Amino acid sequence: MPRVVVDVLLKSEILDPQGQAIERALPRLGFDGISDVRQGKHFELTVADDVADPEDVVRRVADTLLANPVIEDFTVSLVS
Amino acid sequence: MPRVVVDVLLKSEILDPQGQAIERALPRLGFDGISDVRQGKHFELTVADDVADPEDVVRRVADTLLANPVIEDFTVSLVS
Amino acid sequence: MSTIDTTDNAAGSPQVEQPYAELGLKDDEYQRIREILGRRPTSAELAMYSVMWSEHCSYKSSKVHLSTFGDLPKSDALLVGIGENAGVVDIGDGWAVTFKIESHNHPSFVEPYQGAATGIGGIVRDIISMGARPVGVMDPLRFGPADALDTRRVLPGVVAGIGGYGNCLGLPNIGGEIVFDPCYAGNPLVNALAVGVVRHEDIKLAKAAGPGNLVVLFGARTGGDGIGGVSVLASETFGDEGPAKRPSVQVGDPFTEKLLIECCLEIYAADLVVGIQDLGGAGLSCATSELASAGDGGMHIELDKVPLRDATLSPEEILMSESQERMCAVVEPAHIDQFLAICAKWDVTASIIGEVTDGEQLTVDWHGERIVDVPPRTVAHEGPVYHRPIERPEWQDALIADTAAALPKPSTPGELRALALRMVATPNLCDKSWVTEQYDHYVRGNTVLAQPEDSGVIRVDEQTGRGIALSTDGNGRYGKLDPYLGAQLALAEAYRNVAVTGAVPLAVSDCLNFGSPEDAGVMWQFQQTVRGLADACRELGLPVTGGNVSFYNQTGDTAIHPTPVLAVLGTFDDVTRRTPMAFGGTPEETLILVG
Amino acid sequence: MARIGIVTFPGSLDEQDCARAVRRAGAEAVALWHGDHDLHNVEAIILPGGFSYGDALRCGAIAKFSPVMGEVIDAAKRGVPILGICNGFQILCEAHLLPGVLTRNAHLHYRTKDQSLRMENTTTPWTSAYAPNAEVVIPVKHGEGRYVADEPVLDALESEGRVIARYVGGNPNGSARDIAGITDATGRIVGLMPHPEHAIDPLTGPTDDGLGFFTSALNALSGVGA
Ligand SMILES: Nc1ncnc2c1ncn2[C@@H]1O[C@H](COP(=O)(O)OP(=O)(O)O)[C@@H](O)[C@H]1O
Repeated sequence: MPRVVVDVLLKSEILDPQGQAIERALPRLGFDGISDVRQGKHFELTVADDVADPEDVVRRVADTLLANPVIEDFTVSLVS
Repeated sequence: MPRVVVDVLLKSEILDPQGQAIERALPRLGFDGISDVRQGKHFELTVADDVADPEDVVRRVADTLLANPVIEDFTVSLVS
Repeated sequence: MSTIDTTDNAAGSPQVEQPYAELGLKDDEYQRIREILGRRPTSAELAMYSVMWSEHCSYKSSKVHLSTFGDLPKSDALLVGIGENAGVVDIGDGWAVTFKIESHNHPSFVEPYQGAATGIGGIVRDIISMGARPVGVMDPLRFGPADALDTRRVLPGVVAGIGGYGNCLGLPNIGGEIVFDPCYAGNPLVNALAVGVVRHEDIKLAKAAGPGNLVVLFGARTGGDGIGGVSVLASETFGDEGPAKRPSVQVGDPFTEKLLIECCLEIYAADLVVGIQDLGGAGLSCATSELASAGDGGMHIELDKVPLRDATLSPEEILMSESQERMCAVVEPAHIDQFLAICAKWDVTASIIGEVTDGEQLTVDWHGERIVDVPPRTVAHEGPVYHRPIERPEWQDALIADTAAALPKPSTPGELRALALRMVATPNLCDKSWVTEQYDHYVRGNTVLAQPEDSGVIRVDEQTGRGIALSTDGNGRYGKLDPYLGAQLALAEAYRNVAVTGAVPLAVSDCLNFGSPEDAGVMWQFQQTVRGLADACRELGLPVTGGNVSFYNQTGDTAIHPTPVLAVLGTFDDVTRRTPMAFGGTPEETLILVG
Repeated sequence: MARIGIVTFPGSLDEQDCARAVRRAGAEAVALWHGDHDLHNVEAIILPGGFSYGDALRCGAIAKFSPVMGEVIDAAKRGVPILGICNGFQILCEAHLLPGVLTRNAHLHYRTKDQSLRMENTTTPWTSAYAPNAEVVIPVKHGEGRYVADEPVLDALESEGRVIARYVGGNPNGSARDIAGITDATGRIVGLMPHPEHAIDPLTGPTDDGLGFFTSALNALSGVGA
């Protein structure tokens, strides 16, 4: 059965305090040269074989439920 | 500069309450045929050009900070 | 041919080698199981006995000492005493209160957030299983030095886990402790207390009575969580290279537990259960054997009826799984439809997994094949009892002789000032609001006092103002110097903290955190602590209603300080008469030092 | 007696506190259930705090699809006063009855605090009992209370006087423009992060400053002569 992935990220103009906290922690852990860290959500869903266009269905799921279009963007991709 | 993506998911044997809650909500929203929903985290990081092996560095970042190896697995991929 | 190890199979193959040692059983314990059964145990039986006979579940090292608490003079207030999921005390007007403190130390070291969260979840289920509505939690915590690297990993995770779970359940956090000491590095103590209220007539007990009554498992589905966690985690010491066997940790889901609470309370209100038990350490092995053992008959379980999250689990794993947010109830057939309807209303999964029988055995089938056939008492209540060697450590005298007299004392105002400043800045004395503000203490609208007060105070009855006060205290350094007096000092502190709010102290619960019971010095500390507590309780006229023992808090040969954490419960006729600790509200107040 | 409905979603926590506050104000508290298509003839509705559906995904994201929310949205269109507190505010934003969204606190922690607020719009059915610019102390307790909306929306809220309460003496979560609560264009729907139901009695709360939200509603309803 097809497995579909949705990645949700805050729009670039929205403050991402989690990403910032990670970015600030990195030099302390000895990691240099890393910037612009963003944290978002990752979903994996299995779609039944009899669903005609799995990506399209999942796009609608993402649009209605998984992402909030006021502050977030998302991408959908078929992994298998 | 290379942009690297890290996706973190709970190990498959670990309870994923968020994924379950989403899965239960879907039929109510009129989406049928979707199962095995997992929710994880998605990170994007920019690595400086002078870092020799960006993927390797990010893998170590993921292992120490982004993921909790006791309960989570992660994948790293270079997007650009 | 089936690969299931059935009882017939076990009877016919006595020579099969079994991994009892890996499961934490000693040679003589394994021999005893064979004697009880008159054959070798099946692998499912071995799983059950091994988890139930672990230190954590059987109290095999502490039992002989704890019995002292049972010998305390009878208290009229005590409605249910030691032995049930939690003790229950009468607070008047038909109200009763149940409270208990437990440890989740090792799991919180391995995975701080989930370990602490599931610690709250577990103790709250104990309260629900008594028929009570949980109304508050507390969290006495101990960590290594505040600036140690590992403390930075453990402390924020533990605090976030306690807040994450407790806040989501809607239970006010009304107090706790945060103590830093090098002895807890590698062995943080995460103790959790929950308190609930119940009308006298609604108190529930964990027993399976009435042949033909149904056994229902409800709550979360069963997964591979913490399999072996009880026996492996609680009876093996961590070596230098970290946990000897890494167990799969349990992940909690407070949302499911919140639904389970409301579901249970609605079931109780309709009077639909004969007996009920929560699932904690040792999961179904514990719940079924304890229910059957406390009841008057036997019990039969069809294990394949257990709703699973992971279809690949073996029957042994299902019996040992410590998946969170599950309860097991005994229900009369006439009530089952109503019971299941309430579960459905709250979206709680429920499954009839067996029934009470008029035999004496606990039997478990897996797809029609018998895999367990045991006398339940031998699993649940008649486990091994150890009289461990006890010896006062030879360093004790030197430690006591090294008194504070030798320390430099401030002799000028400047030195005194410097000392005072140093003290207020120490992590043990400084402001704790970074922690406490991560907890909700307002939810339910009955919190009369919470942090930073000496005790938490909760209103039980809005009409009359009847309520309770609770304080937890412990002091490992006093315990190390003199475990007998140290325990009494900790109890006295909690007692005073309750009394100064204006409440009348009524009952005690304790969590006894110690090193390895296989160390005679640790056993001496334990014995002294229990004696000290029992003597003090007798003096104060307080019953011990229950508690928890956590052994093996040690790294290599070094044990933590003996750390009994005492919880004292007090009562108010009217909480509007509580005394807060702040002063300075009105001009010309007089400060008086008493005592 | 005025009937004020309070919705229980799975995971709601503060519905009993809200009911107590409603009764203390002198109205009848009516329990509404997330799975019902029935508002039981209530004249005003409160969506209480808590973790509806475990706050899986985003706070309020799943609750907005519950059957009762369909009725609440219809009632909103008819002008029935609605108050969303904390999780209730999050649900109202997710349901697009209020603009913007509540996100993770900037400091990333859940925080409980006795918070000072300035009451800025005292013309709504939920705030009329307060004097304009009154300063009150009401607890906040949340992990995701940072109000976010784009600049034009924020400017519109300001110019239309739709910020009903603002944090003063420190912003507990990093909210844009210190916003603690807003109202919709009609002034009938109010969302608020702080918890007035926890400040109705100095015995159990920091003050009784929160009672005004509930007495306001009572006044608004009796004014209507319902
Ligand atoms: N882990 C904790 N959880 C909840 N409350 C805590 C915790 N630690 C400390 N507190 C509360 O913070 C307040 C101050 O704690 P502490 O400084 O230890 O005070 P004291 O020395 O008077 O016991 C007390 O009300 C205590 O109950």
